[in-house]
Amino acid sequence: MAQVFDRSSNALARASLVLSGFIVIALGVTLNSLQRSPWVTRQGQRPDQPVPFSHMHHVQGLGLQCQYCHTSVEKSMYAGIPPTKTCMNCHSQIWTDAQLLEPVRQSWATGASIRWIRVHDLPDFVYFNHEIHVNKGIGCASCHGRVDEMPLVYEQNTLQMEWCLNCHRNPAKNLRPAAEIYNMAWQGPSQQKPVWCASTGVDGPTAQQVACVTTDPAAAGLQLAGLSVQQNNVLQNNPMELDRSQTLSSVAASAVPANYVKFTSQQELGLYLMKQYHIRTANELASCETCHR
Amino acid sequence: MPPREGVYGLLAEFNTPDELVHATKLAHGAGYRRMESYTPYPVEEAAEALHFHKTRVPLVCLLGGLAGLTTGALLEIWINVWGYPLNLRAMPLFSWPAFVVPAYECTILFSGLSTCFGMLALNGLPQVYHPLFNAPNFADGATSDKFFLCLEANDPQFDLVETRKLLERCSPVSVVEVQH
Amino acid sequence: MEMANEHHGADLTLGHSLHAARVLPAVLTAPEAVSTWRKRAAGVAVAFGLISLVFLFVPLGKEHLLRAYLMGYMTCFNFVGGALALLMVQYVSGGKWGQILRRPLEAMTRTIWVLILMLVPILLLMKHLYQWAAFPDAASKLWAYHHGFMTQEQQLTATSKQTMLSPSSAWIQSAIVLGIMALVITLLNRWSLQRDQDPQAGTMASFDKWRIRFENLSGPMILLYVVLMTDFVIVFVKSLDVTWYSSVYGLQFLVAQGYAVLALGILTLILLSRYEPIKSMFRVTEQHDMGKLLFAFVMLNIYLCFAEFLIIWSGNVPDEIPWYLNRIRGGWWVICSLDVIFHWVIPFCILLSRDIKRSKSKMIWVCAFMLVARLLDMFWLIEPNFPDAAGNLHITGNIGILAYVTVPIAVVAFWIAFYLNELGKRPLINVNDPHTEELLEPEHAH
Amino acid sequence: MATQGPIPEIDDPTLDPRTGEYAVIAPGHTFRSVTQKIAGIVLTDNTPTAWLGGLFLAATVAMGVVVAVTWLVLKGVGIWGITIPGAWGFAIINFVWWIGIGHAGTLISAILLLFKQTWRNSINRFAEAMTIFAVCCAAMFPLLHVGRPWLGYWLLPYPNSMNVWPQFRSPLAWDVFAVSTYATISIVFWYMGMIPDFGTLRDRAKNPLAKYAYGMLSMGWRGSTRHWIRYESASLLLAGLSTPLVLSVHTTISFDFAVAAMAGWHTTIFPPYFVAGAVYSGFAMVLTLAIPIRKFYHLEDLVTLRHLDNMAKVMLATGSIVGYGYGMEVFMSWYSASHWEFFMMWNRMFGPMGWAYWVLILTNLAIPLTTLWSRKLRVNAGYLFFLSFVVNIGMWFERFVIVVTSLYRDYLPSSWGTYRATKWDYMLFIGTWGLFSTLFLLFARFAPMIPMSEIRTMLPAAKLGNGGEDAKTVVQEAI
Amino acid sequence: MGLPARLAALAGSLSLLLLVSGCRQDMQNQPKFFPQRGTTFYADGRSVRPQVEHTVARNQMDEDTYFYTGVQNGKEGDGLPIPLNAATMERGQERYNIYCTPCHSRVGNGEGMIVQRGYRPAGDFHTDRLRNAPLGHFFAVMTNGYGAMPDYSAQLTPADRWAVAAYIRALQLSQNATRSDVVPGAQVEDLHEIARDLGMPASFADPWTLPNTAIYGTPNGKDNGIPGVPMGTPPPGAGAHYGQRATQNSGQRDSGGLPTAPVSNGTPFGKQP
Repeated sequence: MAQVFDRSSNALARASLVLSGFIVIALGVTLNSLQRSPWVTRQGQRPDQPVPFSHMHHVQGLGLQCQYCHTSVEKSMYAGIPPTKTCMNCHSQIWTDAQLLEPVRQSWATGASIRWIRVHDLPDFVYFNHEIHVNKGIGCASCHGRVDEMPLVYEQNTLQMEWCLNCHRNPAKNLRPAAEIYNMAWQGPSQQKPVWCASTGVDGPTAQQVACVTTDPAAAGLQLAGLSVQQNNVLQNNPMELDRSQTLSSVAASAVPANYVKFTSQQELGLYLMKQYHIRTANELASCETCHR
Repeated sequence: MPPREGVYGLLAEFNTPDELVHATKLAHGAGYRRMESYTPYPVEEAAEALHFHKTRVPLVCLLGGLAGLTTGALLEIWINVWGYPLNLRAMPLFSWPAFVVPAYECTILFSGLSTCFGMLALNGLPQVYHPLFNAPNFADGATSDKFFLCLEANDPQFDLVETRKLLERCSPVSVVEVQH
Repeated sequence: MEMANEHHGADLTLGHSLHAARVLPAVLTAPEAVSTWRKRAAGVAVAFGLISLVFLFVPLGKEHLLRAYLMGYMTCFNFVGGALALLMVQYVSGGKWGQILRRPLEAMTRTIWVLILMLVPILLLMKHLYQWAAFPDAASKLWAYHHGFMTQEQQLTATSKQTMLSPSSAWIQSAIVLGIMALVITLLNRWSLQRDQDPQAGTMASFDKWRIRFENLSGPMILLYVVLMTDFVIVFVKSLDVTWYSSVYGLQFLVAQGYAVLALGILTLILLSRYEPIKSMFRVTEQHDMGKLLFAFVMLNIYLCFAEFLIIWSGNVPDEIPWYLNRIRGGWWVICSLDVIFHWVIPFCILLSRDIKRSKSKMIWVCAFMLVARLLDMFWLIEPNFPDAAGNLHITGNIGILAYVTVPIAVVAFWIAFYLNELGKRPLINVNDPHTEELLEPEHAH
Repeated sequence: MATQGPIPEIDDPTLDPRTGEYAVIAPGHTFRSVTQKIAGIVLTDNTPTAWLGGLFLAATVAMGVVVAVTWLVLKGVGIWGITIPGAWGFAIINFVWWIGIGHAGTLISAILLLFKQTWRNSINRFAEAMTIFAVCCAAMFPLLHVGRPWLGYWLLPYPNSMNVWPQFRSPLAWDVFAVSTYATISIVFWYMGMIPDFGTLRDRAKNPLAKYAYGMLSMGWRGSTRHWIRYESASLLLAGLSTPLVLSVHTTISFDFAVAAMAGWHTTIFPPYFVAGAVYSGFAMVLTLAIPIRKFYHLEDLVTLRHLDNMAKVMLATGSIVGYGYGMEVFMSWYSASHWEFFMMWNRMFGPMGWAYWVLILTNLAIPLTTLWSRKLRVNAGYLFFLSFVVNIGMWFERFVIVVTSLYRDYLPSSWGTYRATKWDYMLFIGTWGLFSTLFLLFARFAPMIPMSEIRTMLPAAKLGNGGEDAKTVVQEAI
Repeated sequence: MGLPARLAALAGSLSLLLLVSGCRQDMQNQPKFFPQRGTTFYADGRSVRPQVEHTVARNQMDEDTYFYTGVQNGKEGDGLPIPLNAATMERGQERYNIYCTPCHSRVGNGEGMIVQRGYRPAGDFHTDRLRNAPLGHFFAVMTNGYGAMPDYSAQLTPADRWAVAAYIRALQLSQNATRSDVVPGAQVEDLHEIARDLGMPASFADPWTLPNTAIYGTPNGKDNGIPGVPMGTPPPGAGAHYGQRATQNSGQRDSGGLPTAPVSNGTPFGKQP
């Protein structure tokens, strides 16, 4: 009587067992890399915009500041895509017959919006707020990358929750002095380029309570330090609400920080700033409602 | 592995476990070592006659259990203390009473799976082709109501004639030559 | 042939010679050694009793004497109640292990009269132990609150539970609980003797008659016993902390009783197995089975205690958590850890081993150790209830706490003397039972 | 066999001469007859018409699951009756109910194996199958209840792009581990138990396709003694592992409730009382299945009145524990001196949904715990069949009472609400009965319902030594 | 085996259904208004609505006050309606650097980067006309635009505009300082001397001149951006009063909120109407 299975079946049966194990592992590895791939995250993809607006040209080439166009970045959840009028501020006189700018002129003439393609599109259940990040020491480049080097804007980071949390679990690695928020080329302090910071004694909801300088305040003298404080002391709120009793002289006298601390690494500076800015640590991020409302 | 040819062994068929145990003891006494008995249900005395006692299955189970316990405990500790620390109801991050349950389940899972797969691996299963299935009476009875003793050809004592004589002394139902 | 046999190695000595059936020993009465042991136990009781008297003269000694007495008493109660429960379970479920254990269990239950007498000191002195007894009515509780003897929570909860927790109802409840236990114990013991003297002994009709009679009594009585026992331990142990509550308390005591009784039963049988008739009747199979059962009780005990702890720890509500905090903080951390190690970890690890469960010389030590662990657990349950010990355990200035060493030993030894006395009164094997014949069968090699 | 004991005076051959109880296997069976009986059910070419009809009916009912789940996926859990504060409705009730039913299978196969209760051998296989199918039905509910079942894998710890991991301080995360381990180990145990029987089926099948399929499933099992030793060792180990597992699973489920600081849930007796309740309902379900099957397939010789009696006794014991649990809950609501506890219990008994409590007391305690004391009713298959339904209804109401009546009157009277299941709740629940029956009917047709190899060990012919001679004659007579 | 097959098919389709349903992104893309996302609900496709005509927002009633107009009694006033302190100056400097430097340059001489690329030359703050202009003039220009300069009312809040105006005044002072303004004892060096010390060309400290690349006009060669001035005419010197409002000024008045105006906003992926 012939056997049900022939000799090769043993090897086949065992191989298939081992193989299914491998397939399961390979599937896991594949899915794991797939969920983080640009195919899912659109990281690095440059969509075709109606107007090929070059941040590189306008920021690096012309020296426009971020806020010139993104006016609401400091005071609202959204940085703000500028209205056509902002383009026309210059392009009413410059490159007025360039073919590239035809959609802009069209929009200006008709009042219809230009339909930009959104590059940094978070899911609608995420409530990301630009205001708090910008005011608590996160630079534009930390999330958006070197926009000043992007001819066409693309997503530098995955924008996945993992990426959010990687920073929120250790904010220190990305925090910078308030004056450097819009500095695209900012790099954390190092041995060669230390940073000195001090508390201004002013408490408040934003990062303005810390003054930082990149030159040694002791060497430059008290006056320079004082000026540096002033330079960083950017107004965020309606000046009407300021303390009216404060006069120029009194501010200058009181705002000179008593003692600067020198930082030679990003982690040190970040930890210091976390404390000064009252930034929550990983353990305190208990509420999902911080980001999902 | 190239297919082996020739005689695999001599297969004696018995009606009762007693006869099988008797024959096994006889063959063992005669110096045969490469042999195996086949029964439709576990017969402890048959294993005894083969002088086969210890299995390594409990060891595999223990190792699997330890691996599971370690995996489960480390997973929980890593996740709740380092990987994903959350301050919930002011419970400590290292909340060992709560960690007991999943670590325990992991222990059971790992040891259970390793027991089953360890048993199969130690038994060399799956082995859907086996020379014994070439013997027609084997397939008919080994998993139902017959008891078999197979003296294998690779035993140094094995001799087609002498071994058959030995087996026939035990009054088997039949003695069959099994081909590879 | 048993299907569920196990496999092992070295001690497989199967041979046809072992298959030969054995015969029932001619003499079934208890050996002389039992009375020797009884005398020793009585000696220990007297010696430790005398030592304990010292504590009458140290600060806080009297209080601790009483608390330690309660601890010893509850240990004895666990033996008697657990023996009754196990006996009834065995009657209902059958099983050879219980057949050999039956007479020791019966002997334990027959000490119920001693147990009743031993309760009298507690009932008389209860106002020194229980807040609800010290302040028996609502007015006195209010007074106690105003004068700082009770917290407001204690006052309010104790008042609302006054129906159950008051001196008179404690008397009534103990009368009901111990009375019903005594009744059931009397019946079971009387029938057990009558069963052996049945003229039809050895016939199917006799087997059936007695099996059904025992089953009919035991079945409902197990249920009733569990309810009564729950009530008893709530009144006499749990209410030491008048505010705390936990619904699994009764079951925990039940499991602790099984734990203690099996340990004592196995110990008795192994010691008796040096002499006839147990020598030829007590097979390794039954010892192994009882070891497994003991292991099951160890696991059940871990299970119930840990589940209770986890639930209360997770809930973290002020009604419940102080009970644990009082037993974990301060010096209690040591006792708590030792309790876990002695009461759970060590027995669990040891009893995992098949070879130890089958070894007489080793099981003696395991069982003795487990009985000591039970005492430690009882100490951990009782002493932290009292404000002077809650949250911290200290010996300096509190020498009276050593009463917890001497008094329970005296009380338990006292009880053991009576137990051994009862054990000596009857034949050690119940013959008119089909399982007796099975005990004589040759052992399987597993 | 040679007994020195008394000679039985009763002629009933189904009674064990030793104990006077019903025998575990009716006398007269041989290795071959047992094999033929059990393998015949699977290998027959004539599929019974009743089986086909049953399968059609079951599959039709199971369509309820398909429809209800489809609609749920399209619309979301809003189609169910869950509201605030009654956020746990049918899904949790049915989950606990089904998984509780599953417990008897593991209990029979594991605990009774450890306790050497050989009567388990006839019923363990289909009890295990029942476990697996019940766990399938059960696991569906929490998965659907999370709202987006297609993302159910989020419950597992894996390196996801959200950087979010399970929260191990939550009993809901313990559930994931407990239930998935339970399902896995149950399947492994069940399959492993069938390997030798698949070997038998392979050797006896005539149909080449069946031969091939069972050959694959048996993995080439040939009954080698060395294999048997390892196999037995693995079986015992798995039994040893499953015993605490089965306790832990329903314990974990009880933690889902007990760990919350909620009157009516937060009570320490929940773990043992849930486990007992699970075993109670599980044995009821085994009876629901065993009684028609033994009649339909004429298996009265193998699933005897002894089995029914024993299962009824287990139900009596576990039912009593459940009753004790109810009693302690009521008592503690008074003894705790907590207004919340007391109000919850009062509301549970006499509130708007008090009827459910009394249905529960009637079906779970009053009917079974009074009648099961009767020896006659314990071996009355018809009555037990009826009772098994009563108990399972009662156990369903137990979960209903725990889930609903604790939730719908919470601490703040302004947030009181009520709970009313919708047609989709009912459709899904009833559909799972169909799913369960479908799976079980398929199992009964294509897999050996009773473990042949284990039954063989219980036959007189398997006795070695002096018994062997008897066996020889028996076998020869049979031939 | 017909029924099992049917069941298998059912189970298969069910699981397929589940798989397909897994692709639903209805939480990622919710049917609600997001700023600048666009909508199909309104004809113009804007989810952020312009202010409804003939309605008045909070505080809008005050818009004819000096703080909002820079005009007092019909004339540009010279007062600063916000407190003058270091913070105000800092704010003014920062806002000036963001919004004004592209045309007016950091020092305010009207030779910013855009002008260098062909934009109509911007005002030089250091001419006599502007040096003498009242503070309200700068505010009004920022609010309403001036000549080719569009208004910056959307970018700068009124307070910011006042701060910028104050900063412009400071710039003017800085460029016209004399040695007598220096605190006694402080040392002041001449810019030319510093340049020489640093090795710079002598002209480094001179006022900058526009490079050759700068052309007046636009690439179409038709319009130099100055209404009424023909092509090829050199633009008048900085500071010329053009006397005309910017022709295009459709920006919404800043009411302190988001830029709500004719913003053309991008639509997200997959939301193209």
